[in-house]
Amino acid sequence: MNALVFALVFWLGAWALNAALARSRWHATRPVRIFVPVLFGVTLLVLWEGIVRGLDVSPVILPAPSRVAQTFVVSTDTLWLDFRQTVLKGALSGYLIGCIAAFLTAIAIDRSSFLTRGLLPIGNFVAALPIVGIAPILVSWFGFDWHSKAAVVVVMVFFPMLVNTVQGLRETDPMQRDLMRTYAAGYLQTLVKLRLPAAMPFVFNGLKIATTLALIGAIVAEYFGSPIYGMGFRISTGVGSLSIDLVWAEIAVAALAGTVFYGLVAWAERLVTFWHPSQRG
Amino acid sequence: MRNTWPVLVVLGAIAALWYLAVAPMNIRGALDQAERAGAVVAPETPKARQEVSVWRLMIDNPDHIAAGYSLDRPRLPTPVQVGEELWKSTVGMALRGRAMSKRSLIYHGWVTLQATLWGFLLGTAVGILGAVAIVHWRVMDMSLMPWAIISQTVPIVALAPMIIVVSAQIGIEGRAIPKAIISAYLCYFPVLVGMVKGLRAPTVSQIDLLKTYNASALQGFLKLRVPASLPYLFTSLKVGIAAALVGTIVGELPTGAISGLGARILIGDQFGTPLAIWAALVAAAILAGVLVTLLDLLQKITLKRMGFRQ
Amino acid sequence: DPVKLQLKWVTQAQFAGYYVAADKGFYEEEGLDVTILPGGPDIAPEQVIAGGGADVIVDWMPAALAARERGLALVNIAQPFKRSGMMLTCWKDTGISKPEDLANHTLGVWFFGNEYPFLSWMSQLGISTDGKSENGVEVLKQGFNVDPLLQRQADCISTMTYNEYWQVIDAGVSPDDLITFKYEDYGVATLEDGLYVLEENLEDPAFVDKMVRFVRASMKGWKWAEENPDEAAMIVLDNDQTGAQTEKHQKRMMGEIAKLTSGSDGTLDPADYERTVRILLAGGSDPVITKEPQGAWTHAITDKALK
Amino acid sequence: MTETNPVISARNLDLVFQTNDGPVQALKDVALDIEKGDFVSFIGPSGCGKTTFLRVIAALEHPTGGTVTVNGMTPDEARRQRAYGYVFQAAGLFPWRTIARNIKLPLEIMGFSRAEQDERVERVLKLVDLDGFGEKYPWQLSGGMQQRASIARALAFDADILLMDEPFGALDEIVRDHLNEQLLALWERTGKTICFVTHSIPEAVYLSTKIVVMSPRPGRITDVIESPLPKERPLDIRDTPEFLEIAHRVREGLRAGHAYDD
Amino acid sequence: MTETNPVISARNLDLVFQTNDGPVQALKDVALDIEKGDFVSFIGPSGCGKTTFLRVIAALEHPTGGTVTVNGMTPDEARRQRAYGYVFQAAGLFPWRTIARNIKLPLEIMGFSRAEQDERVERVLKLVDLDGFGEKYPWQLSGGMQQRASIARALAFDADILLMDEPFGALDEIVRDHLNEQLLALWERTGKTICFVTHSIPEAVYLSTKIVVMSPRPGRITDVIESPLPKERPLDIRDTPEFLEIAHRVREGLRAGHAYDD
Ligand SMILES: Nc1ncnc2c1ncn2[C@@H]1O[C@H](COP(=O)(O)OP(=O)(O)OP(=O)(O)O)[C@@H](O)[C@H]1O
Ligand SMILES: Nc1ncnc2c1ncn2[C@@H]1O[C@H](COP(=O)(O)OP(=O)(O)OP(=O)(O)O)[C@@H](O)[C@H]1O
Ligand SMILES: [Mg+2]
Ligand SMILES: [Mg+2]
Repeated sequence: MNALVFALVFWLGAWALNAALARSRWHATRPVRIFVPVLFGVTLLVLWEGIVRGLDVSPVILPAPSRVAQTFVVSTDTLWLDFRQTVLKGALSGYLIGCIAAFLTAIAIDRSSFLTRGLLPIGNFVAALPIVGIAPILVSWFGFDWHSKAAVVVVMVFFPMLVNTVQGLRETDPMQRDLMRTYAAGYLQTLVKLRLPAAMPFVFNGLKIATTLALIGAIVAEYFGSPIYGMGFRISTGVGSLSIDLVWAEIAVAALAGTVFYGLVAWAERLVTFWHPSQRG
Repeated sequence: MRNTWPVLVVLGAIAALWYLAVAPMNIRGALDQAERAGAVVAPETPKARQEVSVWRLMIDNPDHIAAGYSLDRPRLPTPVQVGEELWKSTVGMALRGRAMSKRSLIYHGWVTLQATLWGFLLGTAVGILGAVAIVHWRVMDMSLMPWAIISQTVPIVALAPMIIVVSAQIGIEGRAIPKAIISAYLCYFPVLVGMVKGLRAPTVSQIDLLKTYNASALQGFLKLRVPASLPYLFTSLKVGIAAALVGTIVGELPTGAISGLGARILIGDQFGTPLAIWAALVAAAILAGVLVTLLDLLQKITLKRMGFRQ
Repeated sequence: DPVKLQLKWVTQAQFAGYYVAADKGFYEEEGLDVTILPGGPDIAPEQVIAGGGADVIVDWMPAALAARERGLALVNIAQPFKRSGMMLTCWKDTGISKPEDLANHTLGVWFFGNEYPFLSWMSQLGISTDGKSENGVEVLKQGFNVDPLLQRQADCISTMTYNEYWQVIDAGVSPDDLITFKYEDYGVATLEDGLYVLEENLEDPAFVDKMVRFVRASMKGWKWAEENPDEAAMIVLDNDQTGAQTEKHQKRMMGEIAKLTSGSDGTLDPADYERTVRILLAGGSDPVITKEPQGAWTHAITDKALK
Repeated sequence: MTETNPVISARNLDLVFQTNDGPVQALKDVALDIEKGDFVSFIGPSGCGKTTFLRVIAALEHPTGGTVTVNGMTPDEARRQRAYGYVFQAAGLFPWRTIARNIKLPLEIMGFSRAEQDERVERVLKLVDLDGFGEKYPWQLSGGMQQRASIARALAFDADILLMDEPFGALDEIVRDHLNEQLLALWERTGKTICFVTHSIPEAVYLSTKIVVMSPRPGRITDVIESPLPKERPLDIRDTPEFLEIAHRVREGLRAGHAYDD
Repeated sequence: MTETNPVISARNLDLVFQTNDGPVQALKDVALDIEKGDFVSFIGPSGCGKTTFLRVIAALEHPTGGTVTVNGMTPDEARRQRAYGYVFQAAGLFPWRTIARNIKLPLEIMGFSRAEQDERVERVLKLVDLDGFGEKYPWQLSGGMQQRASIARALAFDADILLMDEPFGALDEIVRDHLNEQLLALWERTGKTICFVTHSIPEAVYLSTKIVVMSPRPGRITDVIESPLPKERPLDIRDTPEFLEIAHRVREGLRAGHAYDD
């Protein structure tokens, strides 16, 4: 019980501190902007630890974060192996192939307004579909190794990326296009100098959506068959063998990888679309 | 409706490609079948055929290509096969008065739909409340927003079994609620992001205008922020319901195996009946299409009645 | 009295006894209100019972003992399955004719608790599972179907005598093209579907009494199912919520299951238990369990139930 | 113009914004009295603090030095008494409300009765020549009509003071002339005190009884010109020598203050 | 103004847009000759077709009737020969390019050499008083500076004809005056032919050698006023009687065409 009380007190204290910081005049400074969410995350962990200890929750149901951390440290080898298999091989390669293919397709169909008009509604529709469902089919097509995982990721990221890119390519305002016409600029020149840069905010929007899809896709696909390593493999078998702490360690890796991945894309976005009002803030 | 014609053409092209792809995808299966039936194929043994590309096989055994279009367990079924299976398990069942039998996709679609709708309601509620909190309190904005993004990087599939166990421990029976929770987990995020954008849509001068009227915070919220956010809300609701459906199906994949479209996909995989998987996939697609279209309609009507220009 | 039974897998004839007992009113006769919870690929019955989601679970002994070593005190109270139905099914044309030939091939294995017998078998054979080599096999985590074999992504896959093997046959493969290795035949069979409860619950006489009645009714169901396999299969089919099971398949499965349950009255044979433990302890570098389990089974329930 | 008690009175007004690039002095040492019934125009280069001054009067910004009183109260008190109507550069009508309901917005917030609301909407719509357009949505109206609707909205709750920040900036010259005429007529009819920001010299001269010329960075008043023009002003007045003379003086004032660095 | 061969010549020009609500006649029976070195202003109520006319000259729209020639060619041919620079109402700079690279844009497209590009950017930046701002991004500049940059961009490739569509519409009067002066100086220095759309009567009169007054729906030319003002025009010229007289004539022309229905 003590642990729970401590956690609650910690939570209240941290929240009060955060509230005070947010109201203070330093709220816009960089350290505070980083500190506040971090403290919030720490609070969540403390609360979790407090609940598990205070209420004596069985570790096969919900292990305490401290225990997960221990497992994490002990099994870094396994985690790294799985990370390489699922994130680097499955998710990342699928992500790259899918996004590049969608990007090129978008540019290719963009020349024909007929194709664009035909593909865009379909792309929008497919982007709204529960594509994860095709995982078993692709696993049976492409085998057990990471290729099938990459294939699932390719299909999952393709349509959101396609739709966003096509939208972006149409996003130039008529005045800018007219300007290029008065220069008698060719198709390629207009594409490179006007439409691609103008499309970048949309492209990055697609890239960001795709990051989370990529991880989900790669992990779910491993549920339908995999070699005997990989994050999805470890998670699904971990539940079976009651190594729930290892499962949580994998979840932590996934969340970490996802966050870093997303962060990288967001960082690239800042670099590339520095000129966009949303980035100038 | 100027898009109808191009869409039809593109759909036609996709169907044609699909048909073409069936031949190479199924040639091995067709040859195995033919060999067992006693026909002579080249190369003769399955093991030898493993070493040969599908194109080679198609060239060497042109007579057997057609068989690939009517396999029982095709790697890639034809659209017609999928359509037939879908028809059989939906309308066919309904015609025999067994629309809600366990063998009917209508029943499984209904199960999935229920969980999706509950998840959607829950996710929307959480998303909207979160957005209101974020817009009104800076602490919330600073501490919650980054975690909302991080929450979406957690592989929800991994949590699914645990959510079931934990909810069982709290005394929640059945799979419906855990599925709804998973579905809400994916659904709340787009709603949250859209609503934050929407609630912040009013311009400074609109907010100032209300200040000159000495309007209270509540009045400002109801008369300005809420109506201004509606177009954003609907847009994100459409994304949200699609995400909710994905969540339900993901929730049904590893944890269900009982009922629902996700379970059908899983069972279809387990028993090696690809047609069942495809039919369930198409049913899920139709469900998604219907849900999004309904919301789209609702959006059009509401915004029109509210006077937003189309 | 309410009883919640968590199955290890989806509704199928493998669990016919329980469905028969429920359908034929055997549970009712004992004053029990039994809810049967089907399992699924990612439902761990051990976790469900730990979370209080079930009173009793159907589990394989390796998984149960592993859980016990992880601190979840499961106790076997009855063992309706006498024999193991697990086997490895291989293509003959891969040149495999005896277990030693498995080396340098790709094998599909189920995980989720089912891998333990396989791992100890391999370690007995001295074959490593780290990848294809002179002295090692490549292991795939097999999905839930037999496609890996049919599409030759694997040379061998795990099958149950009552289920997956027939899927292979149903796919048009002639039994002559296949070679099978039954775990039972190689002395590496571990005990399959048994009934397990939490140790702490057995201190409660009311619970024990409930279990006694439950086991009695369940075994009655099993015996009925053995005698009336076709009808039992239909009962199972009626209870299948997925609507994916077929009559033909379930009837055949019931026939095979009957072979496994016949010869057991529900009482655990300590010799079988000893063998299972021995196999598991011999799990090579990464044994399933590291020490002899204590108190992992009891005859207390079956003794009362079957008198 | 017989009162001696100024409606708005600013003394030594200072306002410094703290920005990321350091402090920006938007207003410096501004002193001004506005009498009841005055039509005061503020003119000056972009960024000189015209908007800021209006916002200070409306209590939307708080001065960092000096004092302002509105009807003898602080701006905040005056705001709470709903002493003024504010008209922004863009019409700023809510697109989801009809014109009538847009005009009702302040009335709802201030708690007028249903009947009173309807009655007032009716009245102000007539005042700005928009009767019959109450049920239209903003986007169904031209820019000029929208701007008139936003003036009607500011008039609806009978504030004594009207603060208008470049209300006609986005309109073309002909429409603008027309609205200027109407605004003058309205001012005469209602006797309100009007503070009016504009960039157009002719507009300022044509409308005002008093023209305040401001200089940029830090925003300061460089000239206050009392107009000798009669209250009755046909559009043609703009071609008279008096008019041109005032316009010239305003332009000179502006030019002087304009450190050319835009 | 001694040439007799018009640079731009329109005969019986008709342009009908097909819209969802039926056809809109944007231009009807427009005839106009523009000589080399002319500074022609187009003025008229909103929607009268000024922009459309400029776009026809630039081959961005195609007339549905009549003919236009630019330097004796069709507009399309002239476009391909890069005969004109177009300055839009908004500056329309690409936000991802610095000012210098924005100005380089047409030069890159037209295939000028690296050295030539740099040299020209240097020169036009000076011409519009922006030297030293080349490395800034558009959003780091004020509206007036952006507008000057966009003029620099149009000047960079030395087209003979400059088409300007309300280039100063969004700026305040002082900045506008200043840019007007600079534009006049530039026109004098370079001898370009300029077509200039504006809503401001004083601006039109101040700048032009020829003022084209248009009436709306269908867009038609109602008056073409040759300005008797000298080429040398200090800003004060706007207070002279000649100036006022032309302004008056323009206003009357506008008023006549303005069916008051806003
Ligand atoms: N909220 C603010 N924070 C920081 N600086 C501000 C703020 N509001 C205005 N300023 C600065 O104060 C100065 C005066 O601005 P203000 O808007 O009053 O000018 P203005 O005369 O209305 O200009 P314009 O004619 O362009 O509307 C400007 O330099 C502006 O950049
Ligand atoms: N692409 C188009 N499609 C249909 N109608 C158009 C199009 N462009 C312009 N119009 C119509 O043609 C008429 C003339 O438009 P134009 O833009 O030339 O007017 P303008 O004189 O430039 O007006 P403003 O002063 O507002 O810029 C208007 O009625 C307009 O609605
Ligand atoms: Mg201002
Ligand atoms: Mg125009």
